Amino acid sequence: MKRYSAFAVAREALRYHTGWGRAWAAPTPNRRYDVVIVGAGGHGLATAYYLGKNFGITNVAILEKGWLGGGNTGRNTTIIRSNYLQDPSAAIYEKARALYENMSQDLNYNVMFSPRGVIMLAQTEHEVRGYRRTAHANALQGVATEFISPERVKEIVPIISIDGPRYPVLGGLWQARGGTARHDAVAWGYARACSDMGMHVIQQCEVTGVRSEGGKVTGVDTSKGPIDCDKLGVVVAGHSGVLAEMAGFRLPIESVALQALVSEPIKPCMDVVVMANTVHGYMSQSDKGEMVIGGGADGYNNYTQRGSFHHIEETVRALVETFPMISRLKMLRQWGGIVDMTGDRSPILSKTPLEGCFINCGWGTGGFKAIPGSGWGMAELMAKGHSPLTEAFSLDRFKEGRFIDESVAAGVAH
Amino acid sequence: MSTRIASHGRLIDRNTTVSFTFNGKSFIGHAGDTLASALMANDQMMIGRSFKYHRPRGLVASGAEEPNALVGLGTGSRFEPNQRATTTELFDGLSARSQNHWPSLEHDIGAINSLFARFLPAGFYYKTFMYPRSFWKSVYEPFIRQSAGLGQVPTERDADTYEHFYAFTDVLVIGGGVAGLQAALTAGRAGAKVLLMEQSAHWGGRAPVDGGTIDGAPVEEFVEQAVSELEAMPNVTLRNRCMGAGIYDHGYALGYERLTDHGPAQPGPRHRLWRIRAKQIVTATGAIERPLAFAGNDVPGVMLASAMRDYVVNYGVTPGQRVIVATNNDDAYRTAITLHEAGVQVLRILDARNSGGGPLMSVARELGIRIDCGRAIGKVKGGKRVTGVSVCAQEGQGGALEDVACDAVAMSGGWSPVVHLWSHCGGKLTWDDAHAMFRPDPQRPPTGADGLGYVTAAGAANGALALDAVLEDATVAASAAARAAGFKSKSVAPPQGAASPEAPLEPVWLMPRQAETPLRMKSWLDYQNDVKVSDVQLAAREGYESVEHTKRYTTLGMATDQGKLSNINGLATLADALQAEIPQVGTTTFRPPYTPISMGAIAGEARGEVFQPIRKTPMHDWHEAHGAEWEPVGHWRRPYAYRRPGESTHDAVMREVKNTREAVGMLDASTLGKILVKGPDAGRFLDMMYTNMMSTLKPGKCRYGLMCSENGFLIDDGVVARIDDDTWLCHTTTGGADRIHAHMEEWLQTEWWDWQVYTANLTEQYAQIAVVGPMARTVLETLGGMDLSKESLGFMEWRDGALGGIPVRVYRISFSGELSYEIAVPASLGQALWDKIADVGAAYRIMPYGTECLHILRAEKGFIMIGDETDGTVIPQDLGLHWAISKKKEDFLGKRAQERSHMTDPDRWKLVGLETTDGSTLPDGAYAVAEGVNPNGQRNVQGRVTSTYHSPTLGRGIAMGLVLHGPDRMGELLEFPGTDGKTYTAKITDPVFYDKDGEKQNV
Amino acid sequence: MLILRCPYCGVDADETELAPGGEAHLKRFGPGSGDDDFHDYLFTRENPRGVHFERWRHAHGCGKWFHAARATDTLQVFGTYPAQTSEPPKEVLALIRAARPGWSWREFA
Amino acid sequence: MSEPISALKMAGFDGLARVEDCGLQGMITLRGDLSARAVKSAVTAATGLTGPKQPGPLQIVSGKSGSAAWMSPDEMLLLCPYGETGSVLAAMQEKLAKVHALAVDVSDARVQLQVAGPSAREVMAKLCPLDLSPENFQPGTIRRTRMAQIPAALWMVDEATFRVICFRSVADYAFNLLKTAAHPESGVGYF
Repeated sequence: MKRYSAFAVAREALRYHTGWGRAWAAPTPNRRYDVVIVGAGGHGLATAYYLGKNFGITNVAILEKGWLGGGNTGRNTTIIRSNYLQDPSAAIYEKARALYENMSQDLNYNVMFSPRGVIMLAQTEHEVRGYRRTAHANALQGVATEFISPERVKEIVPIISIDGPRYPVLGGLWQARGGTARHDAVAWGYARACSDMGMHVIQQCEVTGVRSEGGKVTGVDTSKGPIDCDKLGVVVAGHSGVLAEMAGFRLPIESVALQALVSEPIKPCMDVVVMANTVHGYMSQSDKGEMVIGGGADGYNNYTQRGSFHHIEETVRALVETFPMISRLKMLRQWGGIVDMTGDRSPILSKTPLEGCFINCGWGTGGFKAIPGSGWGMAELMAKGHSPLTEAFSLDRFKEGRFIDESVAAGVAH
Repeated sequence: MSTRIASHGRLIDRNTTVSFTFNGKSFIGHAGDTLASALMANDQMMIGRSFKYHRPRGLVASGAEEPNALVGLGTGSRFEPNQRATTTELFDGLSARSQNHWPSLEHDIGAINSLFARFLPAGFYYKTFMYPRSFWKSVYEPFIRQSAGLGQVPTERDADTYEHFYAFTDVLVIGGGVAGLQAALTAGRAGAKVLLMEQSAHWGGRAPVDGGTIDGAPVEEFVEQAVSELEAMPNVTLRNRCMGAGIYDHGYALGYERLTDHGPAQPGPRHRLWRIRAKQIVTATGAIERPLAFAGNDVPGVMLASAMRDYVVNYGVTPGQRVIVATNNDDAYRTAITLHEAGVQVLRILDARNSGGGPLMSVARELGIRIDCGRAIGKVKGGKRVTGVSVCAQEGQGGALEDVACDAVAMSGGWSPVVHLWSHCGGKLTWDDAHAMFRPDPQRPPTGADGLGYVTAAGAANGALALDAVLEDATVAASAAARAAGFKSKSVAPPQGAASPEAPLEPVWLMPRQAETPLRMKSWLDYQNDVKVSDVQLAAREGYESVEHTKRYTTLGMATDQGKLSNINGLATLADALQAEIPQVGTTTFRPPYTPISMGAIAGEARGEVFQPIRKTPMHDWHEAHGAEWEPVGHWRRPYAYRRPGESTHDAVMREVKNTREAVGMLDASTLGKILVKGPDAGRFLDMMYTNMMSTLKPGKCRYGLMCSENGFLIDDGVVARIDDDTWLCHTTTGGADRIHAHMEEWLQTEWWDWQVYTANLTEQYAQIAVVGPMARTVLETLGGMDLSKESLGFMEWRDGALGGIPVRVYRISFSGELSYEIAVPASLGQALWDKIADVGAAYRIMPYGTECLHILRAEKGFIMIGDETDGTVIPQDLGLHWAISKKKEDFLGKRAQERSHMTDPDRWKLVGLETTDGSTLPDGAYAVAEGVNPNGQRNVQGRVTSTYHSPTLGRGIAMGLVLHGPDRMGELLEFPGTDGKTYTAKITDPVFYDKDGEKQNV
Repeated sequence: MLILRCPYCGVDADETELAPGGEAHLKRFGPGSGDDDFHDYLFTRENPRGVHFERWRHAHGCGKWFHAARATDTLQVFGTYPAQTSEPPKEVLALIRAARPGWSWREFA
Repeated sequence: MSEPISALKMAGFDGLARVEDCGLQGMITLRGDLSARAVKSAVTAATGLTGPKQPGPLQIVSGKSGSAAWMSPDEMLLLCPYGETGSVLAAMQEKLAKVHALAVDVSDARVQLQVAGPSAREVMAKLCPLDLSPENFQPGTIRRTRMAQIPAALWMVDEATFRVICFRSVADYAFNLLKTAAHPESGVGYF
């Protein structure tokens, strides 16, 4: 495969870029693979990539019913951070964040990871205490964060109003190496790298059934025919329940809509990501100049990828109060994605009742930032049967009452 | 040059001149002008720079689809970036600036990108800027961000206000063109309640420009009659300057009304966001002309043919004097004819169709306009302005047949219905081969709560392009909508539209058909984002085959016009590259809003003092007047401390604690939840709600109770008072009142609906005042009216009575360890009682105290605080509250959950007191470290601080925390690394630091 | 932006007047129940891409809890009914079966 | 004896409509089986409304001594002069002695506002997600709903006058909200 570089682009330019080949192959599926991953979103592709890179397992197919990266990978607000309270969360999100640091070079595909820094605003005494606690936890978890003063917040985010009449900014939890990345590029970069390792990324291939024998998975039925495999990884945010049903088990999951919006592009004015959890809004500025805005999820089950407008209203209302200058910007586009919410709002990376079948789901509103860490841990779990990164996120924790609740520090989980 | 002409200009008033500035230069326009037409009248064709290559950009369109003419409008607190000149009505004093260039529009450094365009193809940044790694954040991104963005950043707080309005209607008609008017008439005559919205300031849409007749009369007459008839109908509301912004589920639609944008001096709200519920929606949103893809089609002076016609007919301005028209359909001939009539020279009509057009072509020919069939534009010459074109054969690679000098080019690639609103909520599209366009598929409309369609497209928006077809279609659509909304429309024949018949168009997606690469690299699809035919072809070549991939890889259609001009051309180009049919390639999803709407309008009235409700107690103003520092608790505001002149907040808190312990303090406890629970099954019900036994509580007595969720976690606590045989009053935490009341009602309504229990939330009926401290009884006895002696009102008892002549209920309970009374009084008398207590208390050094003092008092006494010791993961057993968990009860909410393996795990962290060895105060939220690290390399921990304060009473730091096997490790030392670099050492102790035997509260 | 008819006051309530309450018709398991039953009661959800029985509270209204049969893929509402019942009314079930042949849900249909 | 004071201290504002504090109002929440004889006679005792005259769903009816408003299938709100709340409540308790019901004074937990004028419907329709058109909303109807970000109950005493009840703690918010919606230059002209 042609290596990407400024030089290659220049060379190609001379022949009007007619020399570029496909970023990933479009193979017809084999009858059998060692591993089949269902879902070619970021998490599925990353799982496949690290199966190959870390464990030499490359006889792998990644099946996608639509187009790769077409789910939540391409619908989120691209925030990357690891300033989580609970050890298991901090571990997997920090692993992910660290992998993002080198992802462009690792994949030879520029995912534009931009460690511009993430601030979570503390706007009530309760939040101040919650974030101080998180800062203490992070220090012991090897996550570099600090609790900063309102003045420092204003320094870092000049456009913010720290003395709002309703919720003055009392401080913030600052993670200097948090940031954003280009979401589509993450999926495309992984797909290209997987394809390069000889894996099959198969789009427009819907899984219609899961085959098993004696409680062990043997393969899947797809719109492109049956495919056998020894191990099956189900990584289909938004549709996990449907797949689980095919595999014969049920999940502690509900699917709800999460919305986001962007403003028209303006010149750079905010070089960090700001999250205001008390008022349920967060905002960053894309490299194009759009203000990228997200808020809270809807409260009812929904598969339409259309949320309710009053959530947009609440989010915008909050951000106009926090950033008065956006009042005269305009909303360019709003959209929704379907997110899987588990009983404790933390993900599930786990073996399942069906032997050889593994599931990765329930990322709620926090999936994008976890992609590489999730793939790394999931690959280890599938290859070795256990992984310290995923252990705490097992399916049986709900039965034991062993929850991973991130909402305890911040108002919202992600 | 572009200029005002003597004729035409139906929308402008030539007698009224309006002055405005563009980039600081003063210009004159007329009333009725848009900023775009006024600029054109002043020969200001170049209005902006493109996003990526900073290419000169001029007007392409005349309406909401305009991709280029974006300006920064206004100044200071009324500055707004990215305003469309084409939809900005001109007003006196308007000031606009062009965007995305430095130092100036004419001389822009960024334009250098244009020279390197060849090296900056679609997605080049995915392939570059990777090495060395550190450069992305430090060098590459800053560089990219410098060129990023379009409009300037507003710097001041918005001076305008906004509002919402809830409207309910039977039929919502979106679009005030002839289709919309006819639809409104039809539905209105049927008796339906109709709301008709038009985004512009004018009714009639583009039909008056296109000509033709309705029932034998000019279109304009029909428009006037329709509007006056509609205005006369009581069941019809007309709204112009009000755009249908989005359609959502269950008949919800957004209307974006611009009230003062055309005259910012006017008082009142700037925008009004209509939140509409409609039984049926008719989208009469018209159609948008497609550009043609030929080299140099982005040079200022190249415009949509229909737009050029609009400017002449509506505003009496022309973009040039010598015009070339390029088309693949008959409609562009109308432009040629109009220009000719207006005295503008039409040098050529290049009709890509070998056979040319229909009757309109003959008309043009008779006017003496030269028409070349099978011809195309090979290339447009000129940089900041069109200077000429080279003509070539459409079937060819672009070899020039002749060069023609001209100063403007009109192009028409056919029309695309505006299907955005139809599609917002799931309406599907079908490909119409004859007209080469996607139109709504009536078989697959958006469906509502009843599972039936609730949106109908009408007129051009439905693919009916000819005037007669438009009126026919609108009538049918509106009758159907009215019927679906429950109104039988009398079948009246639609008015007869008559316009010149048209020969079929011939799809042209690239001009010339086999244009060579260098030409394709100059053939624009998306003007604002600089996406060219060659970019889409590159995306296809690299495997970005899904239309979504292509769109995201090339950024086609992602600019502020959301691809209104570029989507179909891009799609066709992609289909061609993939050798697939257009419908197979599919379309991208359309997302609201139709055109961008202001954040201010979305936020509505919710700003400043009405941003969010603030809940105030009856004594709020008194606190304010006495130096209260406020702490938001939920939506409540509670005094954190009362600062006196010269005091720091910390000083104030210390003073309040000392004074309360030594003399007496008073606390506004009104925010505590008060829920009345009554009925034969009330006791049984409360036994389920609380972990304790409440049914056995005696009337007149109080008991502290704990509430857990069904998942076992502690969610609330408070004192429960038995009022009488079948009545209890449950106190909750401040944050808990509404939540816990809802929680109770939920269980009563959805699980135990056969139990006889009623609840009432009385939280706000009473102001509650805590009088706390050794002198508390003395103060209240001085106030007089009740015997509050130990004998008549023992600890954990309550009585009704009067104090100082005010009816009260006194609870003798203590959250501080002091002698303490909580006095409930009707809220309207709260301030009165507060004043009386303050007055008589003065002699005994009474002082008000705030929440922080409250916290310290309770911490010294080892009382837990919901939200401090608990965080949603803590069960009562963790806090040593076994005494409050009934062993006798078979069941209570949380009991089963607390039997799960992890909940009974002996290794759960348990509550203890913590004393620093040096008397300092432990950092809030600090963790106690243990040996080693876990498999993920994280330092092992064995406990954490849940509350920590400096205790003025003990003169040292005190804290509570949850610690592994804590209660069995009294006296052991723990290490707490702080984030300040220090490590704190603390001894595990009993959590009760003060008056362990409770003598003080029992006196 | 849903509209649901409150079966108590007959009001077609705007979504913003309502509070969602998750899956309906869950059978409570208390002390003495097995781990699996209790786990399923608290956490396992049907979460269908299709008809969903769910709880709503007319929070900014009469304050009553009611149930709705609503499709999560089209947002079609087949009916709302009071919460004081352990299964959906026959007529609602009939409507669903008619609209979605072969439809199924845990215990009923 | 100290004088009770309303949360808004009789504040008022003139704009599209006149917004004003109605002052203290006696209010009693009654929960019970609204069809039970004892409950009905308690309502009669409070309002003078005989059984058949008592309000059904979404209705508010006035009797000679007070008004009764339907709040939910098992709840009514009774309005009486503030000073008489105690005695009215006592009279009701008597009737309710033998049945399972709850009657309690909530006068001080609420604030009552009036919005009066030809544009009153419009002012309310800016804040409440319900159809306030004359065809759909008339005197005699009461709706509990959402007013911007707070719960509220509203009804009309005549064609041009709304009464709004909301919680006392948010009285300032409610008043400022109505003030904003009644901005003299913000007429809509929809009804």
